[in-house]
Amino acid sequence: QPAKSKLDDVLSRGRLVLGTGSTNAPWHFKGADGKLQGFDIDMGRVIAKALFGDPEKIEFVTQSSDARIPNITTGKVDITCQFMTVTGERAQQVAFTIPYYREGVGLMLKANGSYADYAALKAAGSSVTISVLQNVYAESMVHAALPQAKVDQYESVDLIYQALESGRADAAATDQSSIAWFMTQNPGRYKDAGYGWNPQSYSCAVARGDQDWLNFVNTALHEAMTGVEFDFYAASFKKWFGVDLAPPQIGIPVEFK
Amino acid sequence: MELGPFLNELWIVRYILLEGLWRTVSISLLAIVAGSLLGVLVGLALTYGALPLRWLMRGYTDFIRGTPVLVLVLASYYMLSTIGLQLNPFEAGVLALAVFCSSHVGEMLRGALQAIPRGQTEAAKVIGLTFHQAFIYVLAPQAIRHVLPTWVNTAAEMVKASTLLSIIGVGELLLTTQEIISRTFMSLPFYFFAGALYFVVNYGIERFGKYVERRTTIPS
Amino acid sequence: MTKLLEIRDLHKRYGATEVLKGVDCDMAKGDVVCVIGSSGSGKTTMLRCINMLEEFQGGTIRINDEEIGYETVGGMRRRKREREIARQRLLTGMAFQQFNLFPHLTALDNVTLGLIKVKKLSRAEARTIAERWLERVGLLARKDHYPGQLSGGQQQRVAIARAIAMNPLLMLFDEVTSALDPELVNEVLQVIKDLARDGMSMLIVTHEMRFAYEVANRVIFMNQGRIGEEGDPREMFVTPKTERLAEFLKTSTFR
Amino acid sequence: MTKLLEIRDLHKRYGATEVLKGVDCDMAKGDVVCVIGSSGSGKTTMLRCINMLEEFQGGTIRINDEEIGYETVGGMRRRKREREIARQRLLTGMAFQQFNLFPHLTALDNVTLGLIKVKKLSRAEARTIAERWLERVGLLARKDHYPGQLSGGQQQRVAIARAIAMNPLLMLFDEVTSALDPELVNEVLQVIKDLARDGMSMLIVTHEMRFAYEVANRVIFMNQGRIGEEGDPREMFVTPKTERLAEFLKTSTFR
Amino acid sequence: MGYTLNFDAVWRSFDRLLAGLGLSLMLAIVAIAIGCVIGLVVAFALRSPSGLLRRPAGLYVTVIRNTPILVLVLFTYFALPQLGVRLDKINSFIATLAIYSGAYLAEVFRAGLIAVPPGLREAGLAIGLTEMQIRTSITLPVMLRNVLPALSSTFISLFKDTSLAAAIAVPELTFEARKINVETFRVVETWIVASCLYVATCTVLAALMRRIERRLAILR
Ligand SMILES: Nc1ncnc2c1ncn2[C@@H]1O[C@H](COP(=O)(O)OP(=O)(O)OP(=O)(O)O)[C@@H](O)[C@H]1O
Ligand SMILES: Nc1ncnc2c1ncn2[C@@H]1O[C@H](COP(=O)(O)OP(=O)(O)OP(=O)(O)O)[C@@H](O)[C@H]1O
Ligand SMILES: [Mg+2]
Ligand SMILES: [Mg+2]
Repeated sequence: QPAKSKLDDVLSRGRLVLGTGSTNAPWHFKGADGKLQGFDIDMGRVIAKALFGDPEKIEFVTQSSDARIPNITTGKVDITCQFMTVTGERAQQVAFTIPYYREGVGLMLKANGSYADYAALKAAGSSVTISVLQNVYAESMVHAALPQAKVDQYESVDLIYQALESGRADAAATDQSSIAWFMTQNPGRYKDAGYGWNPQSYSCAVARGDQDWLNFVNTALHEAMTGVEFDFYAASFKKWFGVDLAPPQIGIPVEFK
Repeated sequence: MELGPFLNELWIVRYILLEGLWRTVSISLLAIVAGSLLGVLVGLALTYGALPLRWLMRGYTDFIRGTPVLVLVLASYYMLSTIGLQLNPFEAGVLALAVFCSSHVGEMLRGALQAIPRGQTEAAKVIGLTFHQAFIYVLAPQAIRHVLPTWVNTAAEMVKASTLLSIIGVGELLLTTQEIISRTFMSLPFYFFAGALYFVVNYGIERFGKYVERRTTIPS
Repeated sequence: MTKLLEIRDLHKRYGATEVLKGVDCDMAKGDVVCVIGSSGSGKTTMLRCINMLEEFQGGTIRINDEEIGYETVGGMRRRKREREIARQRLLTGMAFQQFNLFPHLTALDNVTLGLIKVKKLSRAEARTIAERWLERVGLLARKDHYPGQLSGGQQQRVAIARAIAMNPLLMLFDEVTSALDPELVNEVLQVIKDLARDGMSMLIVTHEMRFAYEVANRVIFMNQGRIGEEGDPREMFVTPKTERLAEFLKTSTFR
Repeated sequence: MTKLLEIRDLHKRYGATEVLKGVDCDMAKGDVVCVIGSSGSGKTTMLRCINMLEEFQGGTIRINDEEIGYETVGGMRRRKREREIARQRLLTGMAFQQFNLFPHLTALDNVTLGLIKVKKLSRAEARTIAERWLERVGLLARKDHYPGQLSGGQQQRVAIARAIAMNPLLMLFDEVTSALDPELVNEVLQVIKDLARDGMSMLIVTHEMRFAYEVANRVIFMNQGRIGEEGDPREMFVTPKTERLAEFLKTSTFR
Repeated sequence: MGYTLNFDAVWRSFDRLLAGLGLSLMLAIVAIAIGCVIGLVVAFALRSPSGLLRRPAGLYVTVIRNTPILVLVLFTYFALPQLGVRLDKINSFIATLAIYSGAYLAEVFRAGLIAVPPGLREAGLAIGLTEMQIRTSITLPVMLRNVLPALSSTFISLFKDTSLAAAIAVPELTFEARKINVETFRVVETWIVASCLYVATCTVLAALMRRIERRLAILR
């Protein structure tokens, strides 16, 4: 008899245990009411709706970014949706779903700061300091765009911005989506340097070795991006990234393109 | 740093912050109480245990005290689950802090017990008290007075260490603050406000310790 | 007449050094025996063996014909169980050089602790007994003082009351005045003299020659772990038989 | 002949309680004066005033005709400057009941510290002097021991050597034997006797009546902050003039 | 639960962990050294009869000890520049930790000072030493021997506090460990290795202190 799938567990439990963070807008953060919201959260809702027909049947497990993979491998969560960049190394430890967002890195400057744009930053060479989220590859990532810049790595997104604000850094480098969100929250104070690089895909992740469960989640996400739940996906996209998505082409499956 | 928007936000999140504060206080209290009780056993074993037990406990305290609390927290959350003990983050975190606390209390108690003149134990024996009675009525009351000042330090350290539970997602004061910051991006004012709340908690512990100390000084 | 205390061939070693090298000693009920001797001769050690505060390697100690601390089972000498030893310790009471009062308890509570926890008396009974003894040592008025609030002499008197309140058959005193300021010595010695008058059996290690002379009906002179000489103080102090005692008495006359 | 020490109408209060109520005392060079009296009568306090370890509120103390501790400027009595007082303290040497040796220094270093830091001698000179004095008190062989490794009597002898090595005009001893085990008392008293024989001027608070009798050429009996009686010990101890002294001597004979 | 340890990713970055440890040690040594000086001065001030010295010293200790060090770190790094004091991140952290350890050490030293018998000062006066000479030649050395055992655990705590430097992007051991975590997610493995480094360092530190303790012990 085949091993029981996580899918059966979740269904019989009646709610989805979703691992995510609580400190990174617009992906996952708490509103003024203390409730979790953001694009990652909406992806969880998509899956819950596919499971139970009710997007609210989710138990959130908030976790720091260090805890994303351990919580999956030790079975503390059914799935993690937490702006997780897909890499080969990570894929050896967990199974990634299909991507639900494609991201690039951007640079944010102070609106009235001494550097006008990317070209000015690049020209200033080693006299600029860039604040960035902690990461082994953060340095090479920044140097790909600004070969001589100094790099300061911080633990959380708010500290990157704080470094820029207090003059500890001349520009903040992070996901374009985060920059966009931050600028809409603080209109007029910051500007985008107008350069993006370092593409990456964001996926949810589940434990390895449970093809059934992975298939299910993939299906749910796929249909949100191309099928019956597209409206929900598009509304969420608009809400968190401020972009209107064109509806998927009728008649021809996307895979056909 | 404009004060107006900050106060406005502060008002909006007042209950959320209070909840974080409460969680911090309850984590710390539970860890201190459980850790102290466990620590008494550790201290007894360290002082009076048979040699193998004493070595074991020496290893335990040295290892636990040298390990970053963060690691204890992670170990108690993840490692215990691999051996089948499923604790939720709150329980796992409190357990880790209590274990940490116990190693400190154990050491302190050993120092205090060893500082009591041997004559006290002998005088207790001479009037026929058993070891158990001598400990409760003669040694412990004297050791407590000795331990109190350092115990207060440890209690304050537990409050400090409770922040590390945010790693495994326990919404204590620091994580709550960070969540608010990630929405409002008002890093410094909220960090300082949290700092002030921590100060109040620690200061309360300090005053409480001083109070108990005063109440229990041996008149002379 | 059965003996109150009977020590036979007592041997005690610390590691390799032998501190008691075969001590014999007998006491009858009502005896007041003073033990004198130079520092390190083993006086304290002997007292501590009687009270089982030290283990000893050879010989026997009997109180009222009951063997203290050890028993012989199947030819093997072995230590009695802790509970049994705790009971036997109550046959004797002990007062120390350093008083060893419990600093966190009042004078009264120092005395009642053993009565309540060991003798299982009610709080009221214990209190009555304790107050009687504190009165005897002249400290009833200070019963609610903590040791730190009492002078050395007063502390020592409380310590004696604490020991005697347990109603021992034999009181052991180990240089109870030598940590005291000279003025306070007399008040403690007076208490002991009064007890002697009441017929309490006592074994007293002391450096106060004049006191030993006055109170003891027998004196034991310890010398290098053995009993060097013993007898009536009136004879011993005047015409010592051994060279060692004569010498010891000479250096002691300063005080 | 100029006086070595001259105390006139010394008054000392702690808060509201007057501890010294007008003490007068004279000493010539070479005098050995013993101060006796019951506990709390002010003996220690007097010594500490002479060494300016306590402030005092009235009267004058002069050593070699130099006023100690205070000066009168424009009719106002005021304390001298710290540096001046430190210099004056060198006129006297003091040995304490509790020895107060510096626990982190060897016997030798205890003695040389003052010689090097205060007298500004070279290390070699200081060493020579210190070794001479340690030899005098019979401790040259122990010069590299730490206080914790010495017996009480040995510690006290080092403390005396430390004080005398500073070459004071007058040595003050405050019950230097009363924290010692009885056996060790003699070795310290012997050192003091030797110093007396050498003509050292000394003011000695003691409870050892026999010692006072033997060594002092004058005895002062302190009573409740005043001098109750003074004179030659041979007369005073045999035929006390005051009731109080007679009583005090009676209680002291026990030892 | 099928979690297999795999240390490859950690070994690949092991040199970074070592470099982080080196930096941690540097931060700790410099900061604690400065902290010792601050602590000494403050401890003597706390024992001073003059309220003018005692009260500010007491305030300093109370405020610093009860405020979470994270807040102090963020304050010196982010807020002080806005008041015109600008230190680079390493210096800013060293300054914070020094001030923080100063407050802790002041309390440790104060306890040590209390345990110096007052008779020693009087003996010093009696042989003509000045107050300052007594302080340096007698009180200080005796006090240091008193506090050595407590000092060892304070040093260990302070060493572990260097991990807070991660918050302001100082690449010390914790910083490097978390960086490796975020990329490779070998969290358990990374923390095992990192905490071994911490424990090893603390053990060496403790052994070193015990050695000094033995060397300096006032022989008895
Ligand atoms: N715990 C111990 N370990 C090793 N030797 C000890 C111990 N206790 C006592 N001794 C030694 O045993 C001998 C006898 O000591 P004891 O205390 O019985 O002498 P004492 O006659 O009471 O002397 P004192 O008059 O100084 O009190 C001494 O030489 C002492 O050094
Ligand atoms: N620091 C102090 N504050 C208040 N009173 C004090 C202080 N020091 C001493 N006294 C009081 O001063 C009086 C004289 O004390 P002093 O020590 O000079 O007596 P003494 O004759 O040396 O006694 P003893 O023989 O016990 O040493 C005592 O009543 C004592 O209680
Ligand atoms: Mg003895
Ligand atoms: Mg005195």
